Amino acid sequence: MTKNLRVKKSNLIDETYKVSFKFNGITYYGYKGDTLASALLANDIHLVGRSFKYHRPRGIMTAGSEEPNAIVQLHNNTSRTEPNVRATEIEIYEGLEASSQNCWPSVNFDVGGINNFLSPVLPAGFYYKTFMWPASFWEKYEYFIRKSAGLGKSPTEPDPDIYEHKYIHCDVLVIGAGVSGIVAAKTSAKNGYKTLLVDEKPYLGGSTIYQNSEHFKINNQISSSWLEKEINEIKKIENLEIKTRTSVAAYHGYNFLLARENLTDHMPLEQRKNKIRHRLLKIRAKKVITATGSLERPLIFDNNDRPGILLSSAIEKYASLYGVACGEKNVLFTNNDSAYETAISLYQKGINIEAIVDNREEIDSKLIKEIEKNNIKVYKGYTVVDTSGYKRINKVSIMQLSKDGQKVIGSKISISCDCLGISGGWTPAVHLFTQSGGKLKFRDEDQVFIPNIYPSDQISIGSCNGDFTLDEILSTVPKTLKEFLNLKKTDYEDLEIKSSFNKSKRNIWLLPSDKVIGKTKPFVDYQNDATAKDIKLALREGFRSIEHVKRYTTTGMGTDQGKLGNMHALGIIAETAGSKMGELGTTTFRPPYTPLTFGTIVGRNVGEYFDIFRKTPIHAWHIENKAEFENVGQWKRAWYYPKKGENMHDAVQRESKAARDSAGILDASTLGKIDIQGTDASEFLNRVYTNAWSKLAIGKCRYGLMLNEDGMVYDDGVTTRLDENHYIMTTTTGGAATVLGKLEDYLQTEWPELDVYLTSVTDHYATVSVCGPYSKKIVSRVIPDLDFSDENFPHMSFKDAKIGKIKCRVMRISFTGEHSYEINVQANYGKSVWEKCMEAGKEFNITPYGTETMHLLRAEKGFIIVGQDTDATMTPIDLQMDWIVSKKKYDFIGKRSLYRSDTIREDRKQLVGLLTENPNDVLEEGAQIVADMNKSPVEMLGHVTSSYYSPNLKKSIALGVVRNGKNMMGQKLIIPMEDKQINVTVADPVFLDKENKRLNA
Amino acid sequence: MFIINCPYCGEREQSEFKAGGEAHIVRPKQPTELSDDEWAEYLFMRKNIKGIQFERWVHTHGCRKWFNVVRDTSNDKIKAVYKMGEKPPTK
Amino acid sequence: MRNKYSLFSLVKNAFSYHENWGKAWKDPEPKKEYDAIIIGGGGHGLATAYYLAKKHQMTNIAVVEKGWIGGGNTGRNTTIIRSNYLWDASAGLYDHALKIWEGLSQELNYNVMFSQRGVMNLAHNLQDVRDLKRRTHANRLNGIDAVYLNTEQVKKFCPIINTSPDIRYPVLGGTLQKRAGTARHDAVAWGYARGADEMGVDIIQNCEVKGIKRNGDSVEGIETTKGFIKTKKIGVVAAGHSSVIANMAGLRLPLESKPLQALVSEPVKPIIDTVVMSNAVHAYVSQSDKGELVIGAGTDDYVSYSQKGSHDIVEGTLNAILELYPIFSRMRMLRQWGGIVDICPDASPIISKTSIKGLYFNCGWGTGGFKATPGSGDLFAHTIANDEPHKLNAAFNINRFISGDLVDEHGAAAVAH
Amino acid sequence: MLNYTNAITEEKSYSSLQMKEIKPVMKLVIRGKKREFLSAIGKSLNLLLPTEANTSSRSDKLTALWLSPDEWMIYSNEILNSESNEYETENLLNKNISKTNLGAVTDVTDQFVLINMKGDKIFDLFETGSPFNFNDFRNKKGSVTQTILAKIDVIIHNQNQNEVNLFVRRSFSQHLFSWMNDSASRL
Repeated sequence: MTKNLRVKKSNLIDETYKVSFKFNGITYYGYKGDTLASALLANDIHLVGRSFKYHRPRGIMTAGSEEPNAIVQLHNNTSRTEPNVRATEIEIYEGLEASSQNCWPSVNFDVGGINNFLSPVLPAGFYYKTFMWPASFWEKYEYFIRKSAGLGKSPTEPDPDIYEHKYIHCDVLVIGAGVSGIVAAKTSAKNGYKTLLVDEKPYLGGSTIYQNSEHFKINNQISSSWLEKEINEIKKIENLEIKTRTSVAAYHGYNFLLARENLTDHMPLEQRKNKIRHRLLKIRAKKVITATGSLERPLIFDNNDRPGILLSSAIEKYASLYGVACGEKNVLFTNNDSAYETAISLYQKGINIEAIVDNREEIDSKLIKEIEKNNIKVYKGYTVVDTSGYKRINKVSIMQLSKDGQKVIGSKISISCDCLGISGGWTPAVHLFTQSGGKLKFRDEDQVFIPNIYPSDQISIGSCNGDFTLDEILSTVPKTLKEFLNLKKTDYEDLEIKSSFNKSKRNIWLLPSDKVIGKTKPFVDYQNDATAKDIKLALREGFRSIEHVKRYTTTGMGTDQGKLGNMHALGIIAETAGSKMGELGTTTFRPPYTPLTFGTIVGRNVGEYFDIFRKTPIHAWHIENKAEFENVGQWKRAWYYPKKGENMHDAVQRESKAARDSAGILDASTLGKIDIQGTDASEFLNRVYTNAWSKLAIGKCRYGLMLNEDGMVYDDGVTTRLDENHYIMTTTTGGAATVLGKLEDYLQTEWPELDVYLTSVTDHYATVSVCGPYSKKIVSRVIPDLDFSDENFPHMSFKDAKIGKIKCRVMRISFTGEHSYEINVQANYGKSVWEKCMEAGKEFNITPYGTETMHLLRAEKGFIIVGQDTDATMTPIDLQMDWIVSKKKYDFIGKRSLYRSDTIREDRKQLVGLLTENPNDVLEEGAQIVADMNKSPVEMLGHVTSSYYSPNLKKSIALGVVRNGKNMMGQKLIIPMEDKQINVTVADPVFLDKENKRLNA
Repeated sequence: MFIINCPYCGEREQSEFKAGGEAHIVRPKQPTELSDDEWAEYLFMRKNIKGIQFERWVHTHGCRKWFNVVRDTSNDKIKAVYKMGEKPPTK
Repeated sequence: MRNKYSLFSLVKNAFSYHENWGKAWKDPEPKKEYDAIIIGGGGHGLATAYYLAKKHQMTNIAVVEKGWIGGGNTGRNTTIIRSNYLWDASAGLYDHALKIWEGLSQELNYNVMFSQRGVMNLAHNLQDVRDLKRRTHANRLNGIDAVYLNTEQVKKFCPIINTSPDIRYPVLGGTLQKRAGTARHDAVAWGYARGADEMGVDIIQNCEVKGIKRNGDSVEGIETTKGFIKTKKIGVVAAGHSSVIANMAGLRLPLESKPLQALVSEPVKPIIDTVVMSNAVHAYVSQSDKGELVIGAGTDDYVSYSQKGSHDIVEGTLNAILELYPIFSRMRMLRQWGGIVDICPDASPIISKTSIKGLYFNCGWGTGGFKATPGSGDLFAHTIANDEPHKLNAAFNINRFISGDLVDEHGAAAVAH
Repeated sequence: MLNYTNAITEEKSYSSLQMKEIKPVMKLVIRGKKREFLSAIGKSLNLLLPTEANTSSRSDKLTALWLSPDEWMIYSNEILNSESNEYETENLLNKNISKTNLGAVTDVTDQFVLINMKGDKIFDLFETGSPFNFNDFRNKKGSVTQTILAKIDVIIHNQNQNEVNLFVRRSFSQHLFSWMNDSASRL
């Protein structure tokens, strides 16, 4: 590269700081402050990628987040690689590596380029019309379609970077730090509002900051100098926070906005270690001022997509801000005055301009006069009809426009060039406004949509509100701010503004050509290769709504979300269908405004912080003793305690046997515990449980079953009457929070007259459950002062006790069928009580057991586990627990539902025991139950809910639900597995100690 | 994400609350005397209004109190909040 | 066929620069009266009209749509198609649909891109394992292809899932239905519309229903923004807006309409070639033919017709995605959106007659109606034409909420899909 | 004698932020709606319960936090002896409130872990995981809020300039403390 395309010193570019980077494997140099795009342009590289469908060569087109073409794969490393990065946004750093996407073998020679020649048979929606024969072949076609689609490549290793969230509550949020945003932020903050100003760029000042022309002045200073002073001032205001490299991604209702603060993407890799890459700002603003500016429109003509064709404003920005000339032979094509600003700027820097093509005829503009004064040829009333140059534009062909602008006349003129700047006027960036629910209106004069009805306390100012010129902005914005912020005065009342911009524009959505449209390729959506003729085809086929056309042609569906072409698509639809643009409406702009990395959205909610990890007070002991853990809700519960060489089965068999033969100990701290107090506590329990509570004596415990209002079993547990008006309820581990929530709901909304208070004490207590024939011996050693005689302390009762000076509650209740005690002690003493029990039980073979053994032991007794043996379709009657449903009580939650015509049926599924023919066959939980395998279709009667090999009974046992099961005792049924059928007999679900002798053993 | 003005704690973020569906569906005092149809009306049938809806919310992660909200379900704008037992605002 | 689609017709039309393609469907003004009117021009409504015309010879019918066809949940869903449901009634319904999907492109002469890339459901705790095994056994006995996979088999089928035992909720296993997959949502609506239109069905867009006229216990017609249209049979397939229509007829339904969100990433080259769903950690993902990761989030807990949901739901979903696919951390969300889903208390749909003669409802599909589109249309057409349900939708009647005979699919449908 | 094992054993210190558990501290939840309830508490404890939302009150020995219109948390200002869990205040209130049916008194001493935080980065840390608006809260000594931090329910009491007491349920406390340290290390 011998060309010197660097044209001037720039404030943004640090020419003393050279940065090397690689593009497609070749090393180049740029300067600190360059974007990848500006650095590539400085190296005379325009060809960056290939388009999605036709694989046409594409170059850098813009200088911002609206870029459709110049998207690259960043880095090759499997964990850090990143697809679809806009070269116009990424700042270069030492060691940056980027490569072209969607091309093979290379961007210069891409086999996919053949699609360009097949394009006549690949119109919009072609895939809906073909690939249907033979029927089974779609997935084969699809394989190739998928391979050729997609853009970049996903990483294949986890992300090395870290992300963070931050909630911000401010009075005023100002989005965009161009001239409007700076004025707004200063006005807001100086008047006492806690203000946040954000801008996606690394610098402040928007496009005014590089505006160096005598044609635009404020108080007799060149606009950029004036703005620079303002910027220096706002940096000193205390209640104004300024965040650059921060782009607002989403604007939700209630002024809730999400913004990404980019902290390290511009740094060399080695400087990023341990730093947060992106911070997702969750902003809640009382008021929002949107000053997001506007986007320059391209112009739609044949072959308007070649490398070397850029937006005119982008050419100016590269020249003025980055000090880079995009070409040496520049042509500008415009329908408004903006291109002349570019031209003047280029001229000042000594960059050659071949010609300016303006589709307007007679315009009285100071800017044009200045250009003509400098002998630059201006073709007025002309349009570009074609371009040439495969990988870089080398020529434009222009023709004169007819008076009505509908066709071209005269003969073609060719102008050779290496860069074409196009300017189709400006589109206000109303994306965030519409995301927030704002309604737009169409302004006919200059064919733009501008904000109309605001859904929340917010305002749009500057060019995103359709005020494009400096004088319009600085006369309107202060007035708007005064009203919006309730101010008497601003600092900007008497500005003297000079602006030479003539606002006239000749808007032609699809410029006419000398060829029939079928032979042209006027691109509307560059990235997705959607052309004006695709849009016309869609209309011809009956797709009328903008959403239909968009979906059928894929216009606006690329990674740029149609920031450039959507307006043209609308315009072409309106023109073709003969409707008014204002009535067509826009497509919905959906968040995010610019794509947001998943990692940014997730923040630190990854790895160990993906979800909460609840631990019991005895957790550390389980870890020390090598327990395996089971996830139960957010808890980690000890599942089993394998000894050396044991697998799960061995451990569970050993634990189960010990619990019945000697003693077992279980950490039951996860059970929900609700403290219930109040003079109506008994009445309350009567209403929430199926059984009766009023007569429960103080000091006694009772098992209760709770239903949903639909009659289905919801939760269960033991509740103890501690005093006349004081109970403690236990719930299942998983149900703790929802049960409390449901009880509070009834108490507050249905029964506010009841004097009852509920307080969760789940975490206050550690619960150590000791069971087995030696349980009494063990527990009485730990609590020597308590009388453990059956007379004093029978089954289903509780005692207050003390261990040393520490109060605790001991319940004699059992989920295993064994004689057993639960010690509830304040959590911080829980581990110590556990250890004391272990010590006291040592000589009795006390064996810690986990949830798996607990499940086995209770299954031997036929006790249900809500959620395992029930599934929200089981009533207590279905569970054969009729005994717990009070017939006397007038009402309780769910009672009425038990008597509906289908819940009262006798042949519902009922819980039964199942015994296998071969006692060593252990059924699979979840297996279906069938009576007759020859019936077709096979009728499934129910399924196996719980199944274990019982070491105590020395046979396999199972619980299951079976249609009409309670009338099938002793009947033989079949469990059809994939490879065999297992014969079972329906049995009583209580397999062990039906007489409950062991409870007092 | 709404901002909900808890009648007890003041304005808080939606994340602190849970929704509880249509308000003013009073649990029948004598369920046993209802027909299956009438019971189903209470249990399952909902107005599911597009427009102004009276609904229940609970400040789960705050004061744990239930209260009522008047919200336009077509645009999610909250018009009023009032405590349980209070009369709904008429305007 | 007016405009038969094929490779040949594409090439032929290329010579005339595609200037001669006809309309896929007409845009008629409503007639004064129809034999039946379908309210709602989504996939289900258009399919209903298609089958009414095709199988029941009811061609003097119209579909009225308040916006543009396929613009509601049809065009907003994540297009997962499967039939591995737990209960017999659901399995029957969804497998009926799946069988139609398998020949739908040919039947409609419109490529709906039904792609049987398999759907995998993951288990993350012991109860998940029991539930998935229960479902797999039931599926097998119902003749639905579903197999249970252990963790290694899960990894083998979809290698990018993080199956490490050290993650917060390790993958303990999963199920796979190979016949399941995805389809192109827009094409389904457009294909049915084109097919119905060709048989004479009027598809009337931008026509909002404002009222339902009743004469005693029967319907007489509908008031619309395009005037009154007389009819004796009305099939309502209005998804999230079902209750709004029901209220016009003086009915209440057991429905709540809630926001459901989804999102897509930027397109990338193929990285996941199946559909993976996880109820426990609330994440499901597939990759579209265009290369976008298509990710479904959950529902919010409040009623809303705003087509917007809360950010917490999206964040929660992506948390889960990165838990299972840490490699996607640097992928970018391109677009997010919301729909309105009408949810029944038992997470099963209603395809039913009502207490009003001539008024039929097809609703309550909640988060997973897309998969049923062809079956739902076929069975609803049968119900409307014969004034009684087909045996496959008999269980999905509205009376089940009174009698208590619910089809509780919460286990299978708790998460959006 | 039982050993005392509290949840958070480490004290953590960062530039401008220190965090540690303070224990044992008695904590009671008291509930009541009647006017007599408030006066009985006042008389028993010589402490007026705060009735204004999101505020607290304090005596020499005790601090009372408003939790809801009928719910308060009372905690001891002093560190107690871990060798006993008999609390005078609790016994007194049981006698004067529970037994007289004026309201409810529940011991939640170990239900909640009290994490004391000092330094000027406290609220920067909260902002990384709590949606609550701390703008006014941080400048108002004595203010109280119940909200969420890292998806976990917390009660936060503004003790002093740059000092807060944070209460979190014990089973969540280690996870939260780990998360807070992870966050603090990046502030």
